[in-house]
Formats: sequence, structure tokens, C-alpha cells
Amino acid sequence: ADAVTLQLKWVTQAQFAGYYVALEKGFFSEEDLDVTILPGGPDIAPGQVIAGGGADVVVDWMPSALAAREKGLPLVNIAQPFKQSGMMLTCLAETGITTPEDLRGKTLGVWFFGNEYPFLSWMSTLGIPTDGSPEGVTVLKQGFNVDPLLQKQAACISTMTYNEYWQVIDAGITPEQLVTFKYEDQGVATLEDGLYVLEENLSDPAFEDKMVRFVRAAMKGWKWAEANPEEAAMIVLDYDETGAQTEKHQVRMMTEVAKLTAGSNGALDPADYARTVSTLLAGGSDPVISAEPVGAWTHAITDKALD
Amino acid sequence: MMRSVLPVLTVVGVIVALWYGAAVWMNAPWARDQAARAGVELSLSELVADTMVQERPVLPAPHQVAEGLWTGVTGQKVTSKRSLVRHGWVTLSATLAGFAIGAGLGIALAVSIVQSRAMDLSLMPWAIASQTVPILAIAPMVIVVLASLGIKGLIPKAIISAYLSFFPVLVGMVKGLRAPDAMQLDLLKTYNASGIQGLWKLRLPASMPYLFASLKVAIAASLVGAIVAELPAGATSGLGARLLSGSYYGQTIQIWAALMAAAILAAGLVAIVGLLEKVVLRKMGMAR
Amino acid sequence: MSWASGSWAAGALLFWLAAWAFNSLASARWSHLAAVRLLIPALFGVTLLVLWEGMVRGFAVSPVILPAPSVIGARFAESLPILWGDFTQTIVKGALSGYLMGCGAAVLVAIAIDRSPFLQRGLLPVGNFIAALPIVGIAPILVMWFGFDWQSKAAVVVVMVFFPVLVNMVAGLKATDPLQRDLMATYSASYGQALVKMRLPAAMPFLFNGLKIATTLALIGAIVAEFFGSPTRGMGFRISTAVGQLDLALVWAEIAVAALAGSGFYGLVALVERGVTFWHPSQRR
Amino acid sequence: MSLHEAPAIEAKEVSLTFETADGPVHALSDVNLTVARGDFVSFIGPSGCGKTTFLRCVAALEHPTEGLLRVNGLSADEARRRRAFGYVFQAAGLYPWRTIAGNIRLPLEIMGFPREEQDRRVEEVLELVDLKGFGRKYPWQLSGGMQQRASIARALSFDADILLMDEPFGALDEIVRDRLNEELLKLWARTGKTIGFVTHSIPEAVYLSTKIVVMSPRPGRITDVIESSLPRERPLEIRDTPEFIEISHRVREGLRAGHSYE
Amino acid sequence: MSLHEAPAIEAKEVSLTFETADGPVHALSDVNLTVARGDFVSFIGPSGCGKTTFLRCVAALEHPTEGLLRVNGLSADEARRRRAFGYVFQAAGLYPWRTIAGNIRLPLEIMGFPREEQDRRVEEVLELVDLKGFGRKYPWQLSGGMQQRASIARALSFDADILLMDEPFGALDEIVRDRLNEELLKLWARTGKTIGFVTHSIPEAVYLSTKIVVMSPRPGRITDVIESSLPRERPLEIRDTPEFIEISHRVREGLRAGHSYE
Ligand SMILES: Nc1ncnc2c1ncn2[C@@H]1O[C@H](COP(=O)(O)OP(=O)(O)OP(=O)(O)O)[C@@H](O)[C@H]1O
Ligand SMILES: Nc1ncnc2c1ncn2[C@@H]1O[C@H](COP(=O)(O)OP(=O)(O)OP(=O)(O)O)[C@@H](O)[C@H]1O
Ligand SMILES: Cc1ncc(C[n+]2csc(CCO)c2C)c(N)n1
Ligand SMILES: [Mg+2]
Ligand SMILES: [Mg+2]
Repeated sequence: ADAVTLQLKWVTQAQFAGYYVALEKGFFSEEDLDVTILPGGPDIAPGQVIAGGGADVVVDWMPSALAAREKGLPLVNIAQPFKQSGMMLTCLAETGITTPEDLRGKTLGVWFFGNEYPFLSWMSTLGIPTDGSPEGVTVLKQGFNVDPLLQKQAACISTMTYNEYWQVIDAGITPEQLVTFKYEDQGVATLEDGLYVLEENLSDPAFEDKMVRFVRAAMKGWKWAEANPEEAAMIVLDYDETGAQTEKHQVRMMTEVAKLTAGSNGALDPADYARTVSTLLAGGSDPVISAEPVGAWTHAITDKALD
Repeated sequence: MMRSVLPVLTVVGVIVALWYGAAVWMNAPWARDQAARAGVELSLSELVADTMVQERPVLPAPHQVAEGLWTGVTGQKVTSKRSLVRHGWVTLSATLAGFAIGAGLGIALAVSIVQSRAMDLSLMPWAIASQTVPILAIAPMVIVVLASLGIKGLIPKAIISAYLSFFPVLVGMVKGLRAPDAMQLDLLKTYNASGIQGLWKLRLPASMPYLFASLKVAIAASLVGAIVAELPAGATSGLGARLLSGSYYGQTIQIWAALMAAAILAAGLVAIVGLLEKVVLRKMGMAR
Repeated sequence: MSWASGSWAAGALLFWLAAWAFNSLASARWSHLAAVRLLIPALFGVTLLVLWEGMVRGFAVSPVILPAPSVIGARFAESLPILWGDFTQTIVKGALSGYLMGCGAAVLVAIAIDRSPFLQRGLLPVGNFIAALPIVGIAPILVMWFGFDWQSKAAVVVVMVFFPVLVNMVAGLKATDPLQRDLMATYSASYGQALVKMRLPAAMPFLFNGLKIATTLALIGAIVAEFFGSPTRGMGFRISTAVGQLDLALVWAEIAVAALAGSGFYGLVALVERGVTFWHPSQRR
Repeated sequence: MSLHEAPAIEAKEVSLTFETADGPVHALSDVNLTVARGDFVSFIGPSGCGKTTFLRCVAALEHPTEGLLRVNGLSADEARRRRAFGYVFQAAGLYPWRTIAGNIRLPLEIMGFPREEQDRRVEEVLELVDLKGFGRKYPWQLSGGMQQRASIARALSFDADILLMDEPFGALDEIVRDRLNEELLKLWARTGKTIGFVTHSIPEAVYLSTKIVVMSPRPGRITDVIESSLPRERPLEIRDTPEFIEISHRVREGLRAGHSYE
Repeated sequence: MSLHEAPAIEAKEVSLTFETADGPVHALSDVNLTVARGDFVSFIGPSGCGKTTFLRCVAALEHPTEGLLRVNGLSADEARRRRAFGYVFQAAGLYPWRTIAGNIRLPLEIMGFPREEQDRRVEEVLELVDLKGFGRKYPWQLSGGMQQRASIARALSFDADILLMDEPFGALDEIVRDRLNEELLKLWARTGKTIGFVTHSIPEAVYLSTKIVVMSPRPGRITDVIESSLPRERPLEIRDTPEFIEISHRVREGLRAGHSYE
């Protein structure tokens, strides 16, 4: 069997259910692949891992992948299992925020580590400075959890529809007490969890063939997971070495993730790509990328995998 | 040993009492907020009761942590992924390996610094500089680089743990190896003892009190290093992974239980070093 | 490996050997000269950098893994305002204030422990306990308690430096010899007098041990704590953000600032140590 | 008050045993001794016979395992708390972080003397032990004998009721020693202190003391207590009188006896 | 080879100045001295006159700031490297983590004696200094004089060519001292070692030495060098001969002179 190492963007959770399902259900071995899945973490940059030869393929968000490409790391998107963005800004209703304009003068929690690009693009589209001035917003580097909102250290925090949002709800705050702004709804959505490889590897037919089989099996896993959210969540739970995940949370996460993957057969939609790039280029004085990227994606793999 | 039971219990008692007080004080705002959102008024006793049982407390009450710790340790088989014993063991093995490497390296460097002027002048400033590099920042790179060299598993973690623990040993040992007074050194000079003999027969024995003070710090540092290294190593198992995964999902009690487990582990390790110190110093006739 | 890259690596190695030979010679012959005492570590450092540059170029290491020193230097020069802002936020506000509070608290607790055997038996094991609270565990909690700004970083530093200073200070307070103690006994000196006139001076060599270790811990603590929540400035913030952006040159520029600041801080403490413990055999000569 | 009539040192059946890893060491055994106020008592005996140990018991630095020991009518501990002792240790024991003057000033600071008084006394005793001009040096910059003298100065700087001196002049040459012997006698005459003095020199013991205690080792016992018949006023020439020579002879005999059974 | 005719110690215009924070201290000034092989030379002089400093120069523990010093025809450093010295320091300086036997064994270990030979020698010298049975004690379990004797034993345990002893018997009583004096003379006669010996006791210096060096302080100078006319064979009774008393007198005068100018 051919060995493939996959580096995830974050820890083992239902966000990556498709890959774990493919592994557990034998979809990978059916394709004669021996896949190792490496969980990510708060300080693991997938781009760095692949550059260091620690992985063959990584899961990353498109903004940071494109930024890395500009930095000289030629990442190429070979598949896009997530059709929609799950990112949103969640605010406490009691702060009086109802529209994005109300954000001025407030303190917002934002994820950094390459995840700040969508937020910065959105703010610059709105013309809101992020320097902490009275007419702008004060930005906090948000940790990994929702405490800043619960402790009222921030008026709004970044959340994913499938994860942090529900942690806020679990903490005892009702949906009515919250106001949310989905990036998708604000027209600034950028593509999330795609599969990326190094450009130079693609010229190797053997590698390309491996990736074709990998993507085929992974998409099979994703579709199975969409159809069987509960079982998929249990599989993820089995693979979680930390033992920290709860069944309730993972099942719910799987259900939400299924909504985001639903529209995708694995092939990147060039329109989504174009929207992501234009959002990123619109970053005002300090755009995430300075020029239209070239060759940042390919259908070569998905074309062969999905025919 | 027995004589310390009462004092430890007293101190722990005072801390637990303060802790309960702090838990009430810190968790009360949330309880009040929730009551206000629900539109009810809380009596004092209801308020206090609520602060003791919150699911995401700012500060969990001691009994909540104890319960988390207890179920973590005894609630399942030690092979289970939820078992703190298992995670503790993963961390412990990396800690011990790292400590062995770190202490060995620290002593070796200290010896070379004390024996060679060139080493002293060139190495020390850079050993210091090395410690100011934030380990959490470069740990992932170290892991990536080592992994690409085919080194995985325990070793990368041990290396990072050693990186944190060699420094206290180095600093303490340099001091300790230089502690012999002029007359003690002169005596060896009259014998024309070699550098190695001076080291063996004078400098090392004289450095023992310094060494053990440093080893206590170093073994605690090793543990911290092992935990830090567990995050970028794929955050799979170990107390560090447990801590962080607890923190992703806001499971305060799980964080605290893992924290306590780490602290208990460290206290145990430090106590073992302390015991070793007693034995060695007594054997050397230095404990009076 | 091409010829050009091979010669880079070989050249660097050669430089290393030459520098080492010079250092051995110089330290044996002219180490009494202050200039040479500065030159030797500097040369050692330059050697490391040359070796690094040579290896990175020789083996064509990807800049997102490890940038060459020349690239880092250029980035350093162009980012001075950012670096300065981060320095004041993290080191001046976070690390320094935490260092002072943490070391002060440790010294006081050490004295309390020394004073009372009861506390010694009770507090020391509990102190060991605090020592091991891993920074990655307490940082999120302290950020939750003390907010996102430097106060929570100072709190992390306090926890980090406390134990090393405590352990060393406790050992130091015990470091008097029996004759020195007997002398105080014949004067029937009060505890306070014996403390000020005998135990504290005798403890200084040990205390400075702890203080020196604590300097580097303070920096690490302040920087790492920023990984767990911070305003949008500070060295830890910059490092983690830049890693995410694969801007490794900026990461290493920040690390260079940390190393410079840390060495300076350590050097300062070592200088004070030299003045305070001039009488200790390790400082004489 | 009866305290004033109590003897300065009163030992009844005092024994002290050190427990060591390879068995007990009987350092003192059934020591009986009474020293009146104002006495100058010398202890002489072979090395290891328990002289230091006895002095340490008197100063409450060691506690007898058996027997009764009273100092100025009080327990040794109580006397120590009342700062009854000036102690010159067998080793100089200067604090390395203090200058010579600083070391001498140490007890004065502790006992709360005013600053000018401290300065005056430090100067005075430095001169007494012939160390003028060395006040600002550190201990390791002094010769062995100079350190010893500094530690004597330290004990003389304050007015303790009882002065305990453990071989204070061991590292000094004859001439300085003669001078310091005279000075010590003068001080004793002037202040009426009680002095306990360990020495290995028979002439020194005879010249200085009103009472000479001869000890023998393993276990440390008192073999002879000689009351001196010499007058209190003692010029150096007294050392050539037949009385002096006779007492010396008796001390030497006592010492021999202590050695003989080995 | 001419080495064998070279004197054991040869000092020409040796001076040594310590730089201290408050100015230089002239410890030795223009010292000229020649000690032949097999000589027993005593150094006597007031405290702080530079006796220790001179001995340390000979053993290459200190380096003269001026002048020439040769030991056995070699530089002092070279002689040290050839393990020419046994040195008894003024303070015992035992390593606290070694037992008494362990301390005495230290030089033997360093010089690579076989294990049984070590044991034999340790037993032998322990007996010589009357410390049999104390081999397994730690230094702090011994009295001051016993520690001093242990350090003498340590220096005697190996056969150094030159024995340098800095007030070795200062803390011992007359009787032990007499005995050790005799033993030392026997050793010297048997081995033909060169011995450099610092003492404050005039009789001791006269009894032991073939050459007595009288020094005076500030700056340390040699004021008199007395060649003893006593025979090499010296029973204790020699101390009552007129010759002995005469030499003693000359030494005392020399010492007085050293003190007088103060
Ligand atoms: N390390 C030093 N630094 C400064 N001065 C020193 C040092 N060692 C010795 N001295 C000075 O040198 C002089 C001679 O000292 P030395 O120890 O040789 O005297 P000594 O003749 O052995 O006296 P003693 O009989 O008291 O032992 C003294 O005045 C002393 O203060
Ligand atoms: N701390 C101790 N532990 C064990 N034994 C001890 C201790 N201190 C003293 N001794 C023993 O007690 C005995 C008496 O010792 P002490 O110091 O009183 O003798 P000394 O008469 O002062 O002798 P010196 O003239 O040599 O100073 C010695 O045999 C010694 O070994
Ligand atoms: C340091 C760091 N902070 C936030 C994120 C954001 N993020 C991206 S995917 C994901 C999981 C969704 O719950 C999260 C939290 C990150 N990757 N790294
Ligand atoms: Mg004694
Ligand atoms: Mg001397």
C-alpha cells in the first residue's frame, strides 16, 4: 500500500469526520493507501509541516494557503470538501449590537495564527479600522475557547457554526441572547477546509495518482459521514486520543458540518475561489494577498477522482 | 515524614478554605447574570449553592476538581483514553527521559565551563540566550524538523523537555563547582592533581548542595517542557494534550483536574529528588 | 547537493574550526583583557551565525522552516518600530513587573518557611506543587482572570519564577555553617537580627542562582502567555501570528529581540550578583 | 537577691555523649566544677579531652545529656538569653561578607549600641589587638593570626559578664601573646569579669588563672583543679618565682597523668 | 646532573605585594634565603609578617611579584608539578564530605597508590598522630586539635621531597607536641627530607631546626637567619643545654626587634 500522511488544521473532531470515516471504514485501504492522520493544534501551521516534509497533504483554509503561496510556499488546492464557510462573529445581545456598524467602539475577539484574514478583510470592506480607536474596534487575540464572551471581556467573539457557537449555548446562554454575523451572509465568506499539496509534487505521476485515490476515498468518507452523522461522530470519538470529546457535542458538530460540506462533491468551484480571492484582495491598505494568485488550484486530481 | 503530615494538612486546609471563598466570589457574577437573564432573584444561600456546582465555573470549587481528578484516575481502566493515569504516564516518561538528558547535559556543560576558560567565555552567554527563545514558538519547528529526520514519538518531547531543564542545572552547577574555597583548591594544587581529579575529588562533592537545589527546579521544568512539547507533537495524549483539549471545549473542571494531576506528579518528582538529596548528603556526612 | 551549496556548507565549517582555534588560544593567553572577554563570545556567536547561514544555503532549507540569518537581519532592520512596541508590551510591562513581584514573594515566603519549621514542612511541598503548574495550563486560566492585557502575563511570570527562587532561597537560608550560627547564639541575637546579619548575606549566592534562572523564565512566561490571548501587540502575539502567516523571518527577529533582552537582563542580574556576593569564593579571583 | 551570691559557673555531674554513626562518643563524664564570680579559670588538657565541649555547654551551645549546669544561678540557656557571654571560638569564624571592622561591630549592632559608641569601641579593640589600619580589609585578606586577633577583638568589644575563650592565643607569637596576656589581666582586674580560658600553654595557664582545671580524655573528666596561690597583681616576672614553677609542675604532672593511660 | 647539587629552596630578592581595594599590601620585601637539601628550616615572626605567604610562594600557590625563586633547581611551579611538596596548612582544611581516613587517603588516591598500600599508610599515619579509631569519623565530629593532627597525617602519608608545615602544632598541648616533635625529627633523620616549618614557639623552633629564619612585618622582611650549632641527634633534654638557651635568646632578640619599631 502507498503511504500518505495527512496533516489536519486542528484537533481531532467532527470537522474532519470524512477522513476518519474513510480510514475506519476501509475506504483508504480499498484504494491501496496506508493513511496516517496527524491532528493539528493551536501552534501547528500545516504549511510549515508540509514544507518540512512532515506530511503529503494538508487541510487548510484558503486565505492562509494563498498567503503562504505569496510567501514562497507553493501550495495548491487539489480538492475542496467544504462548500460553505462556517465562520461567524457571535455577540451578546445585551451589548446593543444589531448591525455591523454597531461594532464600532467595541472589543472583539479574533482568532489569529493565519485565521485573522477573513476578519480583517471584512472590516476593511466595512471601512472599520481595527486599531482600537473610538470609531474603530479593539481587537483581542482570542484564545481557544469562548470565555471572553462569557466573562464579558469582549462584546463579540469569533465562533464556528459547528463548534464554539454551541459551547456558548451549552454555557447557558440562549440563542435569543445572542446576535450572530455569518461571514457567508455578510458576503465576505472565504473557503475553509480544503486539501493542499506542494506544487512540485504534482508533476510526479505516482504522487498525482496517490492523491487521486486519496481524494476519491476521502470524499467517499465525507458523503458517508453526511449520511450517518451519529456513527461518524462515534468514529471521530474513537480516534480522539485525548478522550476529551463528548458524544453530544460531536454529534451536533457533525450535523452542522454536514450542512457546510453538503454542496461539494470535492471539486473546487471556481466561482467560490474567485469570491475568496476578491475578498482577500479587498483588504484595504494591508490586503492579505497583493496580487491575483496563479496556479493556486487544480482540477487535475478531482477530475480523475470523481469521473 | 510523619511530622510533616499535620503541617501539610494545615496548609492545605487553609488553601482549600481560601479556595472555596474565592470560588464563591469569582463564580457569583455568572450566577447573578444567569439569574438576571432568567428574571429571578437569588437568595444568598442559593447564590452560594450555585457557585459550587457550575458547569463552566471561573474557578471550580475544590470538590469539583477533586471529583474530576478522582473519576479521571479511577473512573475507568488505566488503558482508557479518559484515564488520567494513562495520560500521566505518557507525560511522565517524556519528563524522565528529558530530565535525564537535560541534567546530564547541564552537568556536562557546567563541567566544561568550569574546566575550560574558552568554554566559559564562549558558551555561557549563548546558553543564556538559548533560554530566552520562547520554546512554545519553536517547539513545532523542532518537531517538524525531527520528524522529517525520522525521529518521532518520545524523543522529540524529551528533547524539548531537556531544553528547558538543562539550564537550571547548568547555572547551579557552575556555581557549585566554583564553591570550593581557596584552601581546598590549594591543597589539590600541592598534590599537582589533574583537572579530572580536582573535579572528582573536590568540585563535584562540594557542588552537591547546589546540584540538588537545581535538580529540583530542573525536574519541575522537565515536566513543564514535556507538557509544552505535547501540544505540537500532535496533541494526542499526555497531560498537556488533556489540558489543551479541555481548554478548547471550555471544560474548566477537566483543565483543573489535569492541572492538579500535573502538579501532583511534579510534587512527587521533586519529593523524590529531595529524598535522594537527603540520602546522598547523609552518605557524604554533610547532613548534620 | 550542488557544488555551490556544498562549498557554502564546507566554508562555514572551516570558519567554525578557525574561530574555535582562535578562541582556545585567546582564552588561554589574553583572557585578562576585557576586550578579549567580549570578543570571544562574540566570535562564538558569529561562528554560529556563519554556520547557520552556510547550512541554510548549503542545504537549501525552505524559508518557512528556517530562514537564513541575513534574511532575519534584514527583517529586523525594517521592523524596528514593531519590535520596539512588542518589547515594551511584553518585556517591560509583562515580564519585568511579574519578575519583581514573583521574586519578591518567593523571598518572603522562603523567609517565612525558614522562620517556622511548621511552615517549612507544610508549605514547601505545596510550593513544589505550584512549581509544576504547567504554563500552558495556567496561562488560559490567568488570562480569564486578569484579562487580555499585560496584567495576566505578569501573573503568569509570577507563578513561573516563584518556585526556582523559593527553592534556592530556602537552600540559601540554610547555608550558614554551625560556627556562624553559634556566634549569633552567644549574642542571643533575635531571629530578625540573625536573619539580617547572617542568614540573608549567606543566602545571597543561592538567591542569585534562582534570580538568574528566573530572568529567562520570566521572558518565556511573558511571551508564551500571549499565545493564550492578548491584545494585538506583544512578542508572543507577533510570534504566533507570524508563524501562522509563515513569516518566519519576523518570528526570528522577535526571537532575536528576546535573546538580546534576556541576555541583557541576565547580565544585569549577574553584575548585581558580583557586587553583592563579592566575598563568595566563586566570585573571588 | 540570692542571684548575686550564686557562683558564675556551677557544674554537677555533667556528662555529654555525642551519638555518631559508629557509636557514641563520651565527650564529658561526671564533670563537677564551681567557678566563683570574678574567677579566671583555665582549662588545660590533651587534644580531644572535652575542653571545647565544656565551654560550649556553659554557653548553652551544647546541652549536657546528664547532670546540672547553672550559670550565674540561672540555666545556661537563660544566661545566654541575657547575653552573659563573650565567646572566642577556637576557629576565627569571621563572616566573609563583612570587613574586619564590620565583624567587630556585629555584636554591638545586635546589642543596640549607638553608632558613635560602636565606632569608638571598634577603634579601641582594634588597637588593643594590634590591628589598627586593617579595619577595612576582608577576612580572607588577613593572616591566620590576624584573623584570630580580630575574633578576640570581636568578643572584647562588648561587656559580657563572662568571657569564654577557646585557645585564643594559639596562633600568636610569644611577644604578642605576652602583651595580650597582660592586657587580658588588666581588663579582668578592671572589670571583674569571670573568664573561662582554654589553653595548651602551661605557663600561660599559670600566669593568668586563679583556678586551673586539668582534664583528661576519653571520656573527658576533670583530673585536677588547682587553686592558684599567686597574687591577683601579676607582673610578667612572676613567672620566675618558685611558686609559679611549682604550680606549673603540678599542672604538668596532671597533664602527664591524663596521657599516661593511653 | 647539576640538579642534585641545587639547593632545596633558593630565594633572591623575592617581593610580593597584594593589591586590595584600599591599596597595596606589601607582604614580602626583598627576601633572600638559601635552604640546602635536607635542612630543617623554621620560620618565626610576628603575626602577619609574611611567613605563610613565603611558604605559599615556595609551593607555587602564590607567585612573587618580583625576584627569583627556585626549588630543587627548578621553578616553583615545575617543582609542584613534580609533586615535590607535602603541605600542612595553617587551618586544617579537611574536606567535610570525607571521613578522616578518607581525607588522609586523598593524596594517595590522587598519586595513584595501590589500594592496599593506601590502607596501610592511612593506618600508619593515623597511629602516628594518635588518631587511631577516629578514621571513620567526619571532620566536624573531631576537636580542633584532632583536626589539625588529621591534616598533619594527610601531609605525611605520601613521601614528598619537601615538607612545608604552617604552624602544624599550634592547637596541641605540650605533651602531644613534644611527642610529635620527636616523631618529626625521627622522620626527618630517616628520610632526609627538607622541611620548612612555621611556628610561634621559640623552643620548638630551636629544638627542631638546623636553620631558623626570623622575620619582621610590614613589609615582611628577614631580620636574622640563625644556623643552629646543635647536633642532628637531639634528645628532649637538649633543651636544658646552654647552647640551646643561647640560641633561644638570639631568636627572642630577633623577634623583639621585629616588634620594636611599632
Ligand atoms: N589574599 C590576600 N589579600 C590581601 N592581603 C593579604 C592576603 N593574604 C595575606 N595578606 C596580607 O599579607 C600579610 C602577610 O600575611 P601572612 O598570612 O603571610 O602572615 P603570617 O606571617 O603567616 O601571619 P600569621 O602568623 O598570623 O599566620 C598580612 O598583612 C596579610 O594581611
Ligand atoms: N559534633 C560532634 N559529634 C561527635 N563527636 C564530637 C563532636 N564534637 C566533639 N566531639 C568529640 O568530643 C570529644 C571532645 O571534643 P572537644 O572539641 O571538646 O575537645 P577539646 O578538648 O576542645 O580538644 P582540642 O584541644 O583538640 O580542641 C572529641 O573526642 C571529639 O571527637
Ligand atoms: C490558534 C488558533 N486559534 C483559532 C483557530 C481557529 N480554528 C480554526 S478551525 C477551528 C476549529 C473549529 O472549532 C478553530 C478553532 C486556529 N486554527 N488556531
Ligand atoms: Mg577544642
Ligand atoms: Mg600564617
